[in-house]
Amino acid sequence: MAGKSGRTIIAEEKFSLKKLLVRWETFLVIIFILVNIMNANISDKYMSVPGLFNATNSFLSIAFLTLPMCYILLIGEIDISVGAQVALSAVLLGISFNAGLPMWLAVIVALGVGVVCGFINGIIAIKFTELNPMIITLGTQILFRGIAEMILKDQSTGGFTSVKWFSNLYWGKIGGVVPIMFVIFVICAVIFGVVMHKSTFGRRMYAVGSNKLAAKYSGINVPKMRLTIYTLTGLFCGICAVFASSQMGSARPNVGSGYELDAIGMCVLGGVLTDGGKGNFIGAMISVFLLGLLKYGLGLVNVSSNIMLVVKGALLIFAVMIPHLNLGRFFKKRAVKAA
Amino acid sequence: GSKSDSGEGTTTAPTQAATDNTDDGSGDAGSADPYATDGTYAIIVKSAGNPYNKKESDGYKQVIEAQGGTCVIQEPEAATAEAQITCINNVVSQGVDAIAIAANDTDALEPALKQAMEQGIHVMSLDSAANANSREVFVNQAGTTEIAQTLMDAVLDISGGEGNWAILSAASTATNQNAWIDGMKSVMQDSKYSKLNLIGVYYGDDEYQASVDQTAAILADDPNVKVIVAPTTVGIMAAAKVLQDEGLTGKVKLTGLGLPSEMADYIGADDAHSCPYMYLWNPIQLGNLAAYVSIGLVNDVITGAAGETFTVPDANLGENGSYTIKEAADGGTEVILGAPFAFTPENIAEWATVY
Amino acid sequence: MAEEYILELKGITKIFPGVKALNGVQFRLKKGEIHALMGENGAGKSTFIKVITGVHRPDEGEIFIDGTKVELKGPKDGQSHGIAAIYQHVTAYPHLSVTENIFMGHEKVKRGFIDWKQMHQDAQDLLDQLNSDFKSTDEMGNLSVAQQQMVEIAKALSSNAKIIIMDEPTASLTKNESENLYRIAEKLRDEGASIIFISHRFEDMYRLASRVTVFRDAKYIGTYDVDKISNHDLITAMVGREITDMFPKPDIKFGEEVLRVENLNREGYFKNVSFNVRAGEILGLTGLVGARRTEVIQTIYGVEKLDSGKIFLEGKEVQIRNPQDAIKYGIGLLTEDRSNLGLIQSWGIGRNITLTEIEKYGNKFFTNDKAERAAAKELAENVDTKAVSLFDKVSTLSGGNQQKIAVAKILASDLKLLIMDEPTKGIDVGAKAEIYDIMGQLAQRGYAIIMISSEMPEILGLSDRIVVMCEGKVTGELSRDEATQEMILEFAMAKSLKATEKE
Amino acid sequence: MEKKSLWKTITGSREASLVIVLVILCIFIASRNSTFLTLGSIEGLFKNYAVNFVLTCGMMLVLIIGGIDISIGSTLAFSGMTASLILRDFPETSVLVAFLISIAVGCVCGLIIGAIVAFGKVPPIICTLGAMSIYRGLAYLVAKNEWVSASEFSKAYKAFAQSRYLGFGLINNLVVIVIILLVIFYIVMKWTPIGRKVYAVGSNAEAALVSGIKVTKVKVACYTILGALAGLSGAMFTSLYASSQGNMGEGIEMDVIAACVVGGVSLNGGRGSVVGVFLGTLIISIIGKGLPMIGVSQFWQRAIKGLIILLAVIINVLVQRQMDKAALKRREI
Ligand SMILES: Nc1ncnc2c1ncn2[C@@H]1O[C@H](COP(=O)(O)OP(=O)(O)OP(=O)(O)O)[C@@H](O)[C@H]1O
Ligand SMILES: Nc1ncnc2c1ncn2[C@@H]1O[C@H](COP(=O)(O)OP(=O)(O)OP(=O)(O)O)[C@@H](O)[C@H]1O
Ligand SMILES: [Mg+2]
Ligand SMILES: [Mg+2]
Repeated sequence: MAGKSGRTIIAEEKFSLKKLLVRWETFLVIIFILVNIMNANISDKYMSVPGLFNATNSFLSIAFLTLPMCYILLIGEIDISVGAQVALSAVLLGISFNAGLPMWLAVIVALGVGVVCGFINGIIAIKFTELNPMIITLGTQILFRGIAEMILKDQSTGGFTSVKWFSNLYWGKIGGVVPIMFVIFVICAVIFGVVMHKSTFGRRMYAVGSNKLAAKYSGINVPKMRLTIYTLTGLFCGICAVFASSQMGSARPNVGSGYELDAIGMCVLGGVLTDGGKGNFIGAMISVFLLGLLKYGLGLVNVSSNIMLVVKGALLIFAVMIPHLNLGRFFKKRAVKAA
Repeated sequence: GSKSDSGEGTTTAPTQAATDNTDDGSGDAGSADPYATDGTYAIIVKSAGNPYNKKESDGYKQVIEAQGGTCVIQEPEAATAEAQITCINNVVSQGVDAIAIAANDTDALEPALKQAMEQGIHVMSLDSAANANSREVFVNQAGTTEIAQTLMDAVLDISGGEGNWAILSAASTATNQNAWIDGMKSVMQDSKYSKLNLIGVYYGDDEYQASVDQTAAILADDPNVKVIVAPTTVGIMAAAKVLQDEGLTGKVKLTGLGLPSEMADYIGADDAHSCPYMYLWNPIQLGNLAAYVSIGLVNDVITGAAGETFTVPDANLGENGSYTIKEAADGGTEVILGAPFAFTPENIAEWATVY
Repeated sequence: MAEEYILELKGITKIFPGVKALNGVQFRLKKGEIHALMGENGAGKSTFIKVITGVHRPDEGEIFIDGTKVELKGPKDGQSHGIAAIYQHVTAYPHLSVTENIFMGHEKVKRGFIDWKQMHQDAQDLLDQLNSDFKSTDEMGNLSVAQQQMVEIAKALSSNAKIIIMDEPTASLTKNESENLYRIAEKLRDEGASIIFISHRFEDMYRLASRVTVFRDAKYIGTYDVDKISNHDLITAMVGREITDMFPKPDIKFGEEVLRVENLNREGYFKNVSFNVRAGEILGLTGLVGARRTEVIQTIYGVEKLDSGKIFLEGKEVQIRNPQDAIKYGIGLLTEDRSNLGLIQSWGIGRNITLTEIEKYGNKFFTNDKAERAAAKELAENVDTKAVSLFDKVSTLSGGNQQKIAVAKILASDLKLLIMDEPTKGIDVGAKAEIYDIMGQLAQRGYAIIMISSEMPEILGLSDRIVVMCEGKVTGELSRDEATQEMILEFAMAKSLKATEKE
Repeated sequence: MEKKSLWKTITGSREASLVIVLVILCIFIASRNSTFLTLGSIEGLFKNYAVNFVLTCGMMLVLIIGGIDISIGSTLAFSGMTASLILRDFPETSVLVAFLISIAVGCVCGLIIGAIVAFGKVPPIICTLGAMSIYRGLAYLVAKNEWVSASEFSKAYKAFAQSRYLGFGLINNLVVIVIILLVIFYIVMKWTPIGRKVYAVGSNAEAALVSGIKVTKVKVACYTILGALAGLSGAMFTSLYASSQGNMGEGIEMDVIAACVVGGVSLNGGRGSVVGVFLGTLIISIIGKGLPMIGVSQFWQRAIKGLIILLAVIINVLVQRQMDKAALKRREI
């Protein structure tokens, strides 16, 4: 059964420089370069390899949350309970450690707690599809942090520094320069990026994010995917909790407050928008480093964090507004008119 | 949560000259005193937008600059340990000589501060201590026992020797609140206080609205409560407001630790005011002393070990500027600024304009 | 001289980014006439309508109402000139009541406050005029598509417009309801309104219109008197080529039974539904709107849960819990609502076609773009889409071409049974013929096909066997030879008839 | 139209089920603490949560049009701080003027958000996430990191939140503001074409566009109104607490959104009622005020609140499903 008209269809994507140039990621790279040039100019201490690696430590532990958050946003949902999941995981890591468990087991407990929290979010989300994920995770956000508070009250649980390898997770550096956490992050990021862009799972995530119903009718198991992603998010909250605990050598119920907005902000600045089906993993990763290094550079010259708040907010809004001004479309329309 | 903070710490009697003393300090700067310096000193406060902390950093900066050094002020964007660690990283990268920090969390800064110390940076804390492992010395506003004793005596005095009383705390992440409360409980063992009955400790989380709710809960739990002690600036403010609004100023009295500017309206001896007197210390002087201690550590005037004595070139501090470093309860060492200062109906108007 | 034309448009051009939707078209509407507007999918009809109502502003061209040149800056301007429209894609407020849907924008206000009582009453009166079976206080979202279409009509009536535009109002109506609509349209015309009527159904045009204007490829082709132009010429004008045989069903030997369902039940939807279909057979499933045909096949496809009943595939009983299961068993579904359920509008056609079967081209974990594109290219060429490249977004295609892509998409899977729900809904005559052609070829290749349709000619012309449903029950089954329009209608309206149990 | 039976009305309306939750909550708390249901205590509750009531009204608007605004806490702080600074520097400023200044600042904040969302096509959650940090930063910056403390406010301003002159000596001023707002919102949303336009935009923006509703205008208006209400809250907040701090109102957005959701406003737009929102806020406030009164440990309160929010929304879904099912059962086949 062949087409009657014998028309053929172009199957190759035309390379278009213009298209590449109007991509959001291109803008991000440009901003990234500009920020680095600016930073290098305002502080002569900025351009030092150990210094920069050091700086990555400040933001990479939160950045672990951006990895699954990209997926969550990609399928058109949102999880604002991640900070609370980090808190609960960290608190239970501390509790188990101080109850005499070996640290490796306590780490597994933390990861397990994260997975359970994520799973709870996921289960509620798929069993009650009527509910907007925002309200589910708003509820669990309060609940998870509340449980952490119930367990630890206003106390902290600490003493993690006594376990050297655990301290090294955050503080250790390979060859004295490259932080261990940086290496782990890069490995995780590569895996997440490949899955998002090269795997069947990734393609299906884009489908679910673009149109949940059409995806369902196309034989995609949407509930399973959502459950998987929420649970994965929980796991990475556990991972983030492990690094945060290593960073601080102790844990408290207020750990990770506000992480959710930081993580969402980084994804969104990277072009993984909240309406689903859009964005690119590279963009999110560029924005992680863009924001982190911007903050580091301004911190080096002791700019008040109030000004940083304003800059960060403005950057976020402009970042999302620029693609909407849609230069590509503007060119196209002119071309048609001319024709 | 909005940690508006500062009910932590203790100290000194601000003399009338408190506002001028920094000028005196700078006057001394020229001579070749052991506190002259050309180094860079960083102070990390609890968070941006906290005027109490700002007074501390102002005091710190005045002295550092007067002594010839460079002062770096870092204000974390939130009152969390994470944000402070970022600040620590920043100042370490800048290659400062010393860090003074008002810790948002006792233990959580240990790894970061230890790393700074390993790089040869002198680390001390002020206002709210980082744990013993992560500092060379702590500049304490007031000793825990002094505060506990002072507050207990205030309860005894205000209640007339007997009756029910309650504590409105902050549930702050800084441990000093609980240290004071424990201290008060042990002071209470004395038979002198036997007719006082503590009905409970309430936690307002250093949030205004929560503190208001907690105050209401105190009043609901025990309508006969006589005295509320709030060793937190937010808590005392909220409690004062509730008592005022409920028209209970004659019936329930209030004391604790509070900012004079916030509490000026509520302090008075009559039944129209709920708070007969309260205590605090002078944050500017705390910053001043912290700066001298920082310079002292860098210039090797002191090492931070217990038993050391030193004299700062500012007669308004301590007894003619002389201090002794003592063992602190947490196993580290500390310098105590002085005893808590009482704000009374007589002096409050004057202090309300200072901080 | 009183103006003969109440509405006149000249040289209208409208450009969307990348598409010239209208290219210098003209149009004249007489007072008190019903004027049909016809043309292939994507010819620009709906865009043209939106220009008339002021939703779109034309890039070039002039609009005259009653001989005076007007400029419509927005829908409000259109309304104030007495223009009302029933848009092609139902523009409902699902959370609001029917009353509000009807009166939104021109509420009945008394002393600044809405007069709810009066408004509900007026809305109910309008609904009664239309013989509708729901209440003005019902929530719009709970109504079926056809019922919502009724509300749209009531909305247009409520504004007492002198120019009423109906963009494919009959697309989701059955014969009966269409008949109802014809009467309303005629009544309005007799009361002095002028009506523009867009439809792909020739019967609509013959029944109603006195003149017809044809667009093709965004251009004006001509205006004809309906009784002076032959069907054949009209089709040629629309399509630009000749269409010979609409229903080219080749003779096919039926194979084994592919699907048999027995006593399917879903509470509140349908009861004891049984039928079967064999390889190479096209089973027509018809009935009036609300007959719950869509629900039955959605249940078979695993979208909804079955309360009781059995499904046999090639003689073996199977459990289908979700669409994955259905696809695994070789069942494909072409949905009724292709723009929301069938395709991902923001994607290119290539990725849409391969979505269901990505694993087939790569492996369980990784995609293989090259293999995917090759497969998508072949499938897209097979259905003869007008798209130029696999990277053309679905949203830029006309309805007919979208439907072809949807067909290509289900053909990507290894199927035995195709379920096609209203496969030609809203599709122009040219594309229809092509879809019929594709269906015939598929049957010949041994697929079993279930076709749901409300269009009598299609059911009669294509089906080998016809199952008729009425309000959730199977009321009759007819072979191709015995079926007549009357018999089908009788079964379809067998409201009080007891369901005839089928083996 | 047949009259619905009482039972049907109760089970069929979200508001009725909220009332039941409310009654149970009140009885439970009152049985353990008799002072809870006294007039004074009730007025105190409304007074202390007046800000939440005001904000939920505005948030409801924004949620109905399918948007969201998480920057209200920051707007509250920025506008409240601006008004406080003016009161500090010009002590003779009247209460009304201070309130108007605060409202005006909030209005501008909201207008900017509305414009960015409507014209810049920035998703609201992102826009307000950005605005949240910008306005918070500005609140600190205008105050140069200072607080405005009780002694720096005028007597009249501090007294405003404690007096009853707007309520003819019977009702606290702040409570009067809340009551007036609720009544206005109730009437506008239910009985005027303007209110219905908001629902129309939220229900189907495209349909609203073709029926001639200026969708962007409605959107901008809703955000502006929320901004203005956040400004009003800023003044109420500073007057009530007689203190103005850069971090005030932090996190209030979550409480406000939670109250709206418990009150039945759909985060997907198109649905929500003033009565529901009122009840939702009341429930959240009672959890905040009531739990400490019955001696629930401070450290348990957050978890309980989270649990109640989750249960409220889940139970609502279950009830809805049950109703749908019952309707299907009745349907004849
Ligand atoms: N908002 C829009 N943006 C971009 N392109 C559009 C838009 N609306 C319509 N088009 C394009 O304009 C062309 C004409 O579309 P239109 O909907 O007017 O066709 P039609 O004749 O109504 O077709 P159908 O019979 O399928 O309803 C199509 O190619 C369509 O894709
Ligand atoms: N009496 C009714 N009351 C409420 N809802 C109904 C009623 N009848 C049908 N519906 C709803 O309408 C839809 C079924 O109507 P619809 O017209 O789509 O049936 P169908 O058989 O799928 O139609 P078609 O014959 O066009 O395929 C379902 O969503 C159903 O819930
Ligand atoms: Mg059309
Ligand atoms: Mg159907």
